[in-house]
Amino acid sequence: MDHVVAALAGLFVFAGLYLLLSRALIRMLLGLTLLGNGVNLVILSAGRLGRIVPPIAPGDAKVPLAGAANPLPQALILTAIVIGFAMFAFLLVLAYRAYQSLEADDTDRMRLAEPPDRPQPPMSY
Amino acid sequence: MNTLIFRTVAPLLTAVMLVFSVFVLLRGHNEPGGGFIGGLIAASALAIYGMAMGAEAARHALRVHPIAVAGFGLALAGLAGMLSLAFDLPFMTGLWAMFEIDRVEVAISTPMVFDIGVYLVVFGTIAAVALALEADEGAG
Amino acid sequence: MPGVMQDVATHPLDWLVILPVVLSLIGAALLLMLREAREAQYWLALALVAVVLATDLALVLRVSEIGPVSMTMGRWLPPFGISFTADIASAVFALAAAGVTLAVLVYLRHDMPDRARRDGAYPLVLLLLAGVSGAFLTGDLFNLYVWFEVMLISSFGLMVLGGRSIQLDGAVKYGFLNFLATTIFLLALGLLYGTLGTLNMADIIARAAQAEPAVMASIAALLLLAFGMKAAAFPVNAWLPASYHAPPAAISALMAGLLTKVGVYALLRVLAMLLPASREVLDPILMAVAVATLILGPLGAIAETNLRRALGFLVIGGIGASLAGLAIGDEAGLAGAATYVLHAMLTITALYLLAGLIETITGEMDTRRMGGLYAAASLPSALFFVLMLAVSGVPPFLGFWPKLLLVEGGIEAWRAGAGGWALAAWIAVLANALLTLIAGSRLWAHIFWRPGHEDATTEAPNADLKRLDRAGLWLGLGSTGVLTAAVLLLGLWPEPLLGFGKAAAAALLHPADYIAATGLEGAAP
Amino acid sequence: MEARPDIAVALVVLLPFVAAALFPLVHRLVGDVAGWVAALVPLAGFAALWPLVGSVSDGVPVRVAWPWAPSWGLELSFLVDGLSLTFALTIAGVGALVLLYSGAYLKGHRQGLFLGFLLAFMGAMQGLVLADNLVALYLFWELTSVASFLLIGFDHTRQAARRAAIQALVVTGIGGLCLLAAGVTIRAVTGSWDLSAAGSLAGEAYPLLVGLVLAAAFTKSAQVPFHFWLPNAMEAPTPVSAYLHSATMVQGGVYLVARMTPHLGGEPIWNTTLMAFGGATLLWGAVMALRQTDLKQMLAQTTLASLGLLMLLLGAGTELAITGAVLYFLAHALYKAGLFLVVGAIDHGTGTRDITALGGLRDHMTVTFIGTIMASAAMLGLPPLLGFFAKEEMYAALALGQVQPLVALAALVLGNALLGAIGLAVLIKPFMGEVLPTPIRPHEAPMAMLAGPLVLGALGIVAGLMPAQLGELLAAPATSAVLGDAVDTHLKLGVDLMGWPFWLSVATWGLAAAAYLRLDAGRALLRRLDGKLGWSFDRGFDAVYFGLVRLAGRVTRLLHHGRLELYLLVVFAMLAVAAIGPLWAMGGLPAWPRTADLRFYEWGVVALAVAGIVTVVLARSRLFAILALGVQGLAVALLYLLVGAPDLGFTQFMVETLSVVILALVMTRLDLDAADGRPFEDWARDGGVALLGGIAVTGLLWAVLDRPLDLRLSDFFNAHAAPVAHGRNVVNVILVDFRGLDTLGEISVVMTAGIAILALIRSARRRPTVADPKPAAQRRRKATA
Repeated sequence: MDHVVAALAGLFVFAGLYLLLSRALIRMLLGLTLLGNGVNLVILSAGRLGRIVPPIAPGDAKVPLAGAANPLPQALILTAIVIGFAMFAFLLVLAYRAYQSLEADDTDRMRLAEPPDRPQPPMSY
Repeated sequence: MNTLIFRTVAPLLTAVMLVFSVFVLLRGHNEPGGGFIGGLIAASALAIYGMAMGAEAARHALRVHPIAVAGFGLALAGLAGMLSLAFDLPFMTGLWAMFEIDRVEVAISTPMVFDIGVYLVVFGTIAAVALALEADEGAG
Repeated sequence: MPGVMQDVATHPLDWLVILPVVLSLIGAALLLMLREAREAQYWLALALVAVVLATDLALVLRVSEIGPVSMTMGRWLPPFGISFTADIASAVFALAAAGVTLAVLVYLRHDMPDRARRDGAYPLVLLLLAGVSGAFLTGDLFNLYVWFEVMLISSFGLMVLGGRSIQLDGAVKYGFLNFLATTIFLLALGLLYGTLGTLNMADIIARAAQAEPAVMASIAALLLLAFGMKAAAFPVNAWLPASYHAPPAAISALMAGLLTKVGVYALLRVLAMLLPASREVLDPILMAVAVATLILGPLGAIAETNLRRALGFLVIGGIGASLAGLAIGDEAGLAGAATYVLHAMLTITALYLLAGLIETITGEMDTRRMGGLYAAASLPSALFFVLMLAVSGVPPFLGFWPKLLLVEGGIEAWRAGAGGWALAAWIAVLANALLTLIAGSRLWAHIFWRPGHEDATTEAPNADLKRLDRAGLWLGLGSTGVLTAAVLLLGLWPEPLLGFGKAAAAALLHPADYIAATGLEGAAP
Repeated sequence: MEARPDIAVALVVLLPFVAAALFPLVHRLVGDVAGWVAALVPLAGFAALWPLVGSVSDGVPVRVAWPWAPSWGLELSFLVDGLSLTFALTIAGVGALVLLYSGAYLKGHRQGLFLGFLLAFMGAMQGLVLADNLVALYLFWELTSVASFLLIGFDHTRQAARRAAIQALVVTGIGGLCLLAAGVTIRAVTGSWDLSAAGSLAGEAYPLLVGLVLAAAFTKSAQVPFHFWLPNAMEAPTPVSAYLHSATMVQGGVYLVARMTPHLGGEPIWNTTLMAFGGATLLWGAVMALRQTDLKQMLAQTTLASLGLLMLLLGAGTELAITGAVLYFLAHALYKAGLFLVVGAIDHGTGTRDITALGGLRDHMTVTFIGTIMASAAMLGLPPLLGFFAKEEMYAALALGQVQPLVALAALVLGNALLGAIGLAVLIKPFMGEVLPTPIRPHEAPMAMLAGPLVLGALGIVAGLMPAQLGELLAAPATSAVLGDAVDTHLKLGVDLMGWPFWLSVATWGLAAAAYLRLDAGRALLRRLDGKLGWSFDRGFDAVYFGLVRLAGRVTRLLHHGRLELYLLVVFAMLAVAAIGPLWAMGGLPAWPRTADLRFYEWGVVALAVAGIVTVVLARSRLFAILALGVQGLAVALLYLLVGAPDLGFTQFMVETLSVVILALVMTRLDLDAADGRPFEDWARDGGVALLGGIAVTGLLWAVLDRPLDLRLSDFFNAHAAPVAHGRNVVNVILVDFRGLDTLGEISVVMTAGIAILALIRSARRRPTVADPKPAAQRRRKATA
């Protein structure tokens, strides 16, 4: 199962990268989400997968049941999901603002900071 | 969205969601849940209120700016960790105090306070952003 | 509880390792609660950063007295809890970061658009400081990722303060590329955990040596990519010149002074100390990257006519120098890298602040339309001249000593039979110095010596210059001047700098003390 | 008075810097007499050094050291031996006169700055010649370049001055870096930063060291082909030319060669290179001097020649040659500085420096004329001036030898003759003959400006009259220092009329007179040649410099084009290479996994995820893409539930829902192009790189999965979450307790993101302003409303 999820993670990464290269900010954001999911799945499967049983000590037991899933990757992914979401939200609003200001969602047309007609360096002392 | 039904139901829905969010927060230590999800639910509640009554009304209902709530949450979480300084313990050492109220054991602990801080930060931040977006919508 | 928690009481001074972070975070939170009282916000922020600075100073003193200081959070035994472990490199970098932040805060007082102040400039500055301090001080790799993100998101906030269109474009490039860098870091972390089963740095040192070398090398390469992006190493440095000139000058100064340096620090920490075997595998790549970065950085500075963009390329050149030190990898090389980071923090911040003043005086960002500052503004001229020399590595300024160490490391590695790469390293360091000098002297000639605009036909003095107001003189020039004075004094009396470099390099090469301080010596093989 | 070398060295090296830093202030206080005040500084240095002469001439060098960077084995050490003392006294002595001169030459508010720069230069130069420590040597070496940069560019409003300054900085900067490399190499070989501890370096890295040291010396001392910066440096005010660009700074290279001779000398490669470059420079400078009509340019070219001459003598390397070099250095410093000062006085008094526009000044500028006579006589090497003895010595040194010295001797005679011709020209053309009209009515310069040439000229005569004493006090100790071997002086007052060095001198004078008489014809010829050539080293510098600038522009434009998708493409390519490259290169690629033991509902979830991904990528409409995003998010959440991660599942579900809602909200506000408009080749390229990235990540992950994982951390968490940390949900306990600090950072990120987003939204609300036109989206919406 680990290997299948690993392959799925690769698929996520592929799709994420592909969309990130699409030049359209909204598509890039979709790509970012996919890439984030892919990376989370990488962490999950790198921590080896369990099945169904969560790492929660049931009712009166002191420890989780045998065969419970590995809790550490879950905690790491939780942190990563939240952080990723915060970043996603920021970049989304940024894209929105950029669209408003620059009238472009195509990164090819957003060239204010590095305008295409940059001057040649002056040939003088 | 500002239908009469929605305006009537929204405060109720908000109240229910807020209570549920606190429940999710508190049970987090033993069952799935916790500060983050709780905060998200609470923020959604306020966002729904804002949609129904207007962002200004929602902010008014909260009295303080939501981002200040987030700040308070972060300060709370940080200070909960600092408490252990007084006991010659490292940062964020869990300190537990057990009480028995009505034969139910109630635990007050710094991890819990910390989780409340998480709840407040998530609530405050998401609510602030949501209200700002709603206000922006209204203004735009 | 034995085997679970530490039984010894925590020394109060151990708290020094975590306080810079916690104080900054809580401080930012307080500032946010005070959001309407902007004047109080400023003074509180200033006081907080001063306290953080004092804490860092105490930490440096403590580390130089007893060696690495460590604290594992929650009283859990390492590696189960998160450790903060500061060796001399961490402590000194954290100190420099706080010092730079303080200088920038003073500068901000006079030069900050009012709306940026309303949008939370001060809390963001504190959060940035928290992220940077956390990154320097943490002893846990996943925790490092978290502080990277804190740093990143606060720099996003700072980047868009004021919201001019050019900032938005810069922020889009900055945002996507940097967030990708941390995502790659996260990816590498997942794989690292999946291989070693641990995240604690001291623990990694012992376990990485026994892991499958090929897998470790690939993971190290991913980390190199992620940190290389953060550090702005060629060829993944495009975000830096695309964005650093967009926000207000003081913000550029803060970011230029801190962010890329954290990337270099992470590279030093992870590749030199945690994964030395993998670093050796990656050495040729590292060296090629370093040489390319060393050369291409100052070339960009020569080509640019936007002053702050040109400075951005100088930042990149400096990154190349640090990478060269890492690639050389012996004591002198690592000491060169560590001292270079310190030098760049001070010098680059001062240069950006000065660029802000120059923009105020000339009302221009384009060097072709500046001119005449030498006659009109003698103090900024003097500061720029010193900083230009310092960044080119001309003695007796701070930048010289790292360069000396790097050349020394390169020549020694070359003599020891490290082959052509070490030769390339020190030649590239020298070529970088020359190109930087050319870039610097061009800027000097165009901005200061030339009486007027690029196309002006007369030698009449530039009539468009404005005078600095009192605040600009005292706060702006003052903060820049203090940083420049540090650049000069540390250059004249290099013992503290070189002593630090030697100690930092030794700590990276021989991590026994670090492991012991974390409390894991028993876990080592 | 007891000689305290440490105080003396501190005074000589440090005092000028302190004075320089304070001088703009001092200048404001003392006003017109600033030059006199400034001259006190080198005088103090001279006085402090003088008591050391005795001990040094007895063959006992004085070493002074202060701790500098003990942890790196670095001392700030100085060595006063015959060589450094000779240079230091010259620098202080000439310096005093030049400073005095500058006080009168340059009036106005910039004088304070100018004198300050000169003082700083003097400190640097003293440090350079006195330093024993290699780092200090490099430090002062660079400082002289920096001071020279500021002084050449002193008239910074003229592009020519800026150009000359940058040119000098770049050329000498290259040499400086070579010196640094040489210093570090020496330290690596010998283990010490101190030159006096080096001994012979003829061993490992010898050719490299020779190359580096000579590159440094040749750029500083303007040897062909690095010579072109020196004539251009005449853009500087005349006192600078007199001091830096003839008497002292450019002698830094000569000093370096002399200083390194004990360590590197004696090998044929060293001697031959020095003699070849020196001879070439001697002849080049002497010939080019004939071409000039500007007095300052003439002198600058003769300085080149003299520098070449000194290099040649040092290359010859015999005792006589080196004594000749020491004497010539002294003589040259005295007469060349004097000549420059005279030219400054002429310029000051007449308003021109063109030799063809001047004549008959002897009556109007009599004192200047006297100064010129003394300097020119020294340049011609007439007895009993110091210049004569220097010439005799060098002829004697090369007289008896094989082919190589004979060629050198011929070059010497010819060079000296041409220099003599220039000496005659400078003396005769402006002062004799008809009085020509000049921009200013000719008048004598003030006393402060005349003191320099007179004193320097007189010193040349005095030194010439006391050669034995000079030899004993300075020349022999200096020679000893260069040879690393004690020598005695053999100098005495007198002319050996039978010795054939004397007859070579006579020949030199004859040739000089002949060359002087044919000066105009020679100049015309040279100019014609130059016009035919159409190329010069100077223009070559421009070509290289601007070529570099152009290259920089092209490279930077190429790499920093401003197109985000290409930046990303590079990153992703690197990602793929990094993830799989080392694995592949080191033979660690994973085996193909054998089984995939998934249950049917697990396959279902995977299929759902794949379907979501494919739809997101292929969707033609944005809304559809966003819905598909929700589908894949849901699939991932389900997957989390299936593998026992309910917290993850819930959070993922909440977050994905929120993302989709916000995305949809934003979408409704924007009208965007629906389709992915990439042309096929971009599509294929992007797809290829992305595919590689995906495969690489999976491959590396599989390789990781091939080995067992140590679950120590999780076992600990599972075992102690409930009993010790009082929580049964291990994941939550990790988040708030075991790894609570991560969560603290995480909520900081969330809060910060909130601040940043609020800032963005607010900045939108403040618009539209005049500068930012209303966005199209809003305009359109208004139109439809």
